[in-house]
Amino acid sequence: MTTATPSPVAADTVANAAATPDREQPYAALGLKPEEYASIREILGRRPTSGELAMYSVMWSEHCSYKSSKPYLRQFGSKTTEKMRRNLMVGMGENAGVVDVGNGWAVTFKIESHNHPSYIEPFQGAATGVGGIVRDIISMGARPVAVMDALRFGDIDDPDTARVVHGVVSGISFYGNCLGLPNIGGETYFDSVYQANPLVNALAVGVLRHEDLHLANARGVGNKVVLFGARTGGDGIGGASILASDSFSEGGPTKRPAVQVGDPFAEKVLIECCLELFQQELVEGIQDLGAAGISCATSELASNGDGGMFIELENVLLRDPTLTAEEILMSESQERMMAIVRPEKLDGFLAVVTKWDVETSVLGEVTDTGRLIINWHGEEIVNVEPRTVAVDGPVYNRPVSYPTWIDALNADSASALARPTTPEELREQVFRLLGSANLADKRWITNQYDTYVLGNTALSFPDDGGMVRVDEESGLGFAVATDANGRYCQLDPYHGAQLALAEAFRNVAVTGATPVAVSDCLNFGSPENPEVMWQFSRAVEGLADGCMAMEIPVTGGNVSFYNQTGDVPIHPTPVVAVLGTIDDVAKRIPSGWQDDGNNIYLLGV
Amino acid sequence: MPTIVVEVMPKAELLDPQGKAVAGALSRLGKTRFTGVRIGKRFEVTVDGEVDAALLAEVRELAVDMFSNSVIEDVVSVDVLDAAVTA
Amino acid sequence: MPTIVVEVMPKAELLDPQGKAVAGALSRLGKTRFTGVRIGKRFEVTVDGEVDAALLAEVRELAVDMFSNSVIEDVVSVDVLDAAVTA
Amino acid sequence: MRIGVITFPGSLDDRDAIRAVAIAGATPVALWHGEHDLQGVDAIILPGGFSYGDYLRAGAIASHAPIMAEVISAADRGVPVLGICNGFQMLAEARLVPGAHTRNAHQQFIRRDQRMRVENVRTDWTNQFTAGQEITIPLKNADGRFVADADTLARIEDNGQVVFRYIGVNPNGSLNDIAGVANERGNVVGLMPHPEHATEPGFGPDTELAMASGVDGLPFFESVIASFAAAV
Ligand SMILES: Nc1ncnc2c1ncn2[C@@H]1O[C@H](COP(=O)(O)OP(=O)(O)O)[C@@H](O)[C@H]1O
Repeated sequence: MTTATPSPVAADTVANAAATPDREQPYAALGLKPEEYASIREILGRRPTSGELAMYSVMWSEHCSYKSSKPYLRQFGSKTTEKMRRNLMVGMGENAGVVDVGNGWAVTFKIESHNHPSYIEPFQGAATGVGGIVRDIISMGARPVAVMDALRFGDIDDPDTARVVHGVVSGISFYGNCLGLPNIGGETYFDSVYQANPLVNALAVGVLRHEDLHLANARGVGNKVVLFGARTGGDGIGGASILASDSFSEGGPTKRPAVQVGDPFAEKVLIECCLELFQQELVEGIQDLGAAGISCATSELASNGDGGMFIELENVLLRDPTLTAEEILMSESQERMMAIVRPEKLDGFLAVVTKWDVETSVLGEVTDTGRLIINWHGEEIVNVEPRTVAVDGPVYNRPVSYPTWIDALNADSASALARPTTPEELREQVFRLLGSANLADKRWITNQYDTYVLGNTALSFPDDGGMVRVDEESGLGFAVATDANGRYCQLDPYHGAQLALAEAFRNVAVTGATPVAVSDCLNFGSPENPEVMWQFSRAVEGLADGCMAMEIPVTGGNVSFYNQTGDVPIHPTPVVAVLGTIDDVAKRIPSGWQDDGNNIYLLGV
Repeated sequence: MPTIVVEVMPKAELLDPQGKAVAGALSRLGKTRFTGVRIGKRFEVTVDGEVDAALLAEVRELAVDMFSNSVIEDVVSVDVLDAAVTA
Repeated sequence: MPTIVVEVMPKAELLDPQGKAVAGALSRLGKTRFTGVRIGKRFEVTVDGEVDAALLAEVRELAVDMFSNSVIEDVVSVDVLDAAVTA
Repeated sequence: MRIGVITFPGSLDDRDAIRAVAIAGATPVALWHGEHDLQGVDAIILPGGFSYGDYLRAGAIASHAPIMAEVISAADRGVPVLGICNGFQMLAEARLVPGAHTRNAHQQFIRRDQRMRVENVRTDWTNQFTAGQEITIPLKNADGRFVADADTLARIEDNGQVVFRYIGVNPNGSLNDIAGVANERGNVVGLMPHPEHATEPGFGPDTELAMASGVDGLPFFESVIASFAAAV
């Protein structure tokens, strides 16, 4: 272990904040609205310190707080019946949902967006998107076993599209392959509505034994709070709030985000290290550090536990010793984890992290004060009730309005288009379809993904769903598919979301697996646009009603707003992932004709 | 043939996983005098004819626009290779 | 902190696919004055304390044994970074 | 027979190699890069993956691991050593086999079911193949292009040290279509494709007969078991 270099930079203390109530604070540049800033002052009974302001700003961003979507997402819970819950071990609200798949095994999965970073720096943005979702899976106590990627790019003929496509695909390939996770499927779709706003949604699946399930919370007064993994640097500072709270095309120079650089090797080592820590029962819980870094991990762990935590921030190991306390709180450096460790287990913990060459420092401990207190070189710079940061953020009932254009769009039916009248025209049309980017073979992408690693991949491309064996003895396995159709959703978000669900459901069912759970990534324009908010409300309602009808629960997911170029929002694109189970992967059904002489049937209407 | 050398390094504030891995290897080998390693790129561009100021300016522009990605890298230098140095 | 710079290039007789790709891109941009591009690596190793001859010799050895693979690469130079150059 | 599989930080296909050893009927032994103990194994596998992220050069940092000193002396004693993909890159970096690897000529990671021909069936890892046998083995790598200078190439061709050659497609631009090579003695073999991924029906490459049914990787492991049986 190395000790942190003390930083000479003095920070704004709680005492100083109390003494200087009138000091101007850059809350607007951090993405907070005047009312939000006022409400922070009210919660604290004083002005926030700059460290507190950093924490509230990132945690109250749309990306972290779900402030515009929360009222709608509640439907996913309220529309879940007992019967739908029967296989559910962990539902919405945790890092990832967990489903019982039988024989003492459980599966956890989640899909998440990394859209804006992938436009700015496609390779690193997509790579760190994979890294982030995988850490969510690890924090549940599961071994990650597969990834998928649902991608949407601009017009294939636009000069900028090549930069984005090749960067994103090689970023996913680099990170996933280097992590040793088979990529078992995904989607690739081109449409000019995604021109300056590609969608990069990454999904990860993990497996665990029932008894290995862990939830991330800070319980047990006196337990140590330990940060381990990569050192903290200046990566993506402000990324969470600045990137996700405003359309970045409007951003001036001060809003220019720093990107994050991913290190899949460090993450691979971290996976093995975490699994060994869980297996030797050396940790009470582990929380991944994603957007909002230490701000998020400390306030969420404390909120989900006994409610108090004391941190000495100067103990954070830094890659860049010039970082200020506020920057350390906001840094989005990748490949970091926070663990809660009993004092008597600390030595065992340190032995395991040392074996894996993972750097570690003890930051503080769990308390019963009900406060999250953070010191910086002996001075108190944060003293908040953790729930006010992590849980009870602002919630907005944004105005909703029925889109003025939608009836005309629906009336403009494809039946008005000219039909080919000659064999030549028909032939030309078939060729155009076959040659179109969205229908053409995707092997140029999927050949860059390892499907073999781990030796359990039963189905992958070009199959409709990916399938992985969980239990080598029995052949028990799961299948997953992701689907979405932004054009259907543009016409009718309620039914469009249901069609995405139905397609993913079908793609799982045709592999021979039984669908059991849903995760979703809801990609929309700005929630401050009432027509977008209408689309969002309809899509969520459609998806929740669809899940009721299909009798499978939503176990988690992610909302990505502010996907737009200038004022033009993307088509509403709720990506739906369905997970199914199969008692023996040897019974899987591949897509494609296997043998001569088989009969062909068309089912349905 | 004259050669122009362009050197590009990862931005100091960003993680350099490659350099970190090499630094780790050095310390495992007991080489404790080294405090860090960063790994960048060295481009050798060969030129037909003389290198004049205009061409050098053109390479400087290319270095920023094409040889490096300004989001994550900095161009450290653009120079005509001194023949003596290659030896 | 002093920095030692190690530069490594792919051997001249080997194909350098990366360099070739960049050269191809240059010619597609109509930049016809350039006849070839090769891409190597630049290592910046930071050192605790003074750089003496012994340390430099140690780095020269590391450059050959570890920073490069003599089957495919040559060490072009090992030098202490002149502070003036970084600017 | 006990076959050791070494895990390095960033090894990925170590568990697959262990499974393949067991399927072939030998006893797998997990070994750790940071130790000097080979636990008396009768053969050693350096598995695939991205050890140390393949930063610097693929396999380069791992080739300096403590256990590699033991692997080198075991190889000198004639203990069979198989390097798969990243393991092959480590063998080359450690100079246990000739040549080196650079980035694929097309510059991308590629995964494909690769056809290749077994050119030398006298090594410890290929004696259960027939000379010239054509097999299909999954390939997946970013830095798989085998290179060596002209003299070395001529020498290893003459010595029969070229053990596998790509056929159909050269997936990475390897010189002379070389997919795998051996040391002079034939106990150390390295190759880019992954035989451990073609040992279990249902999880291997597609064949004419049925999808994912290819098990052309099994003879690698059966070969080393046969050489071991012949030696005792
Ligand atoms: N970005 C991607 N990542 C992983 N797999 C993909 C990706 N894009 C497409 N695929 C896979 O390629 C195959 C064909 O995809 P697609 O052309 O969308 O087929 P379909 O129209 O049948 O859904 C599927 O197995 C799908 O999972």
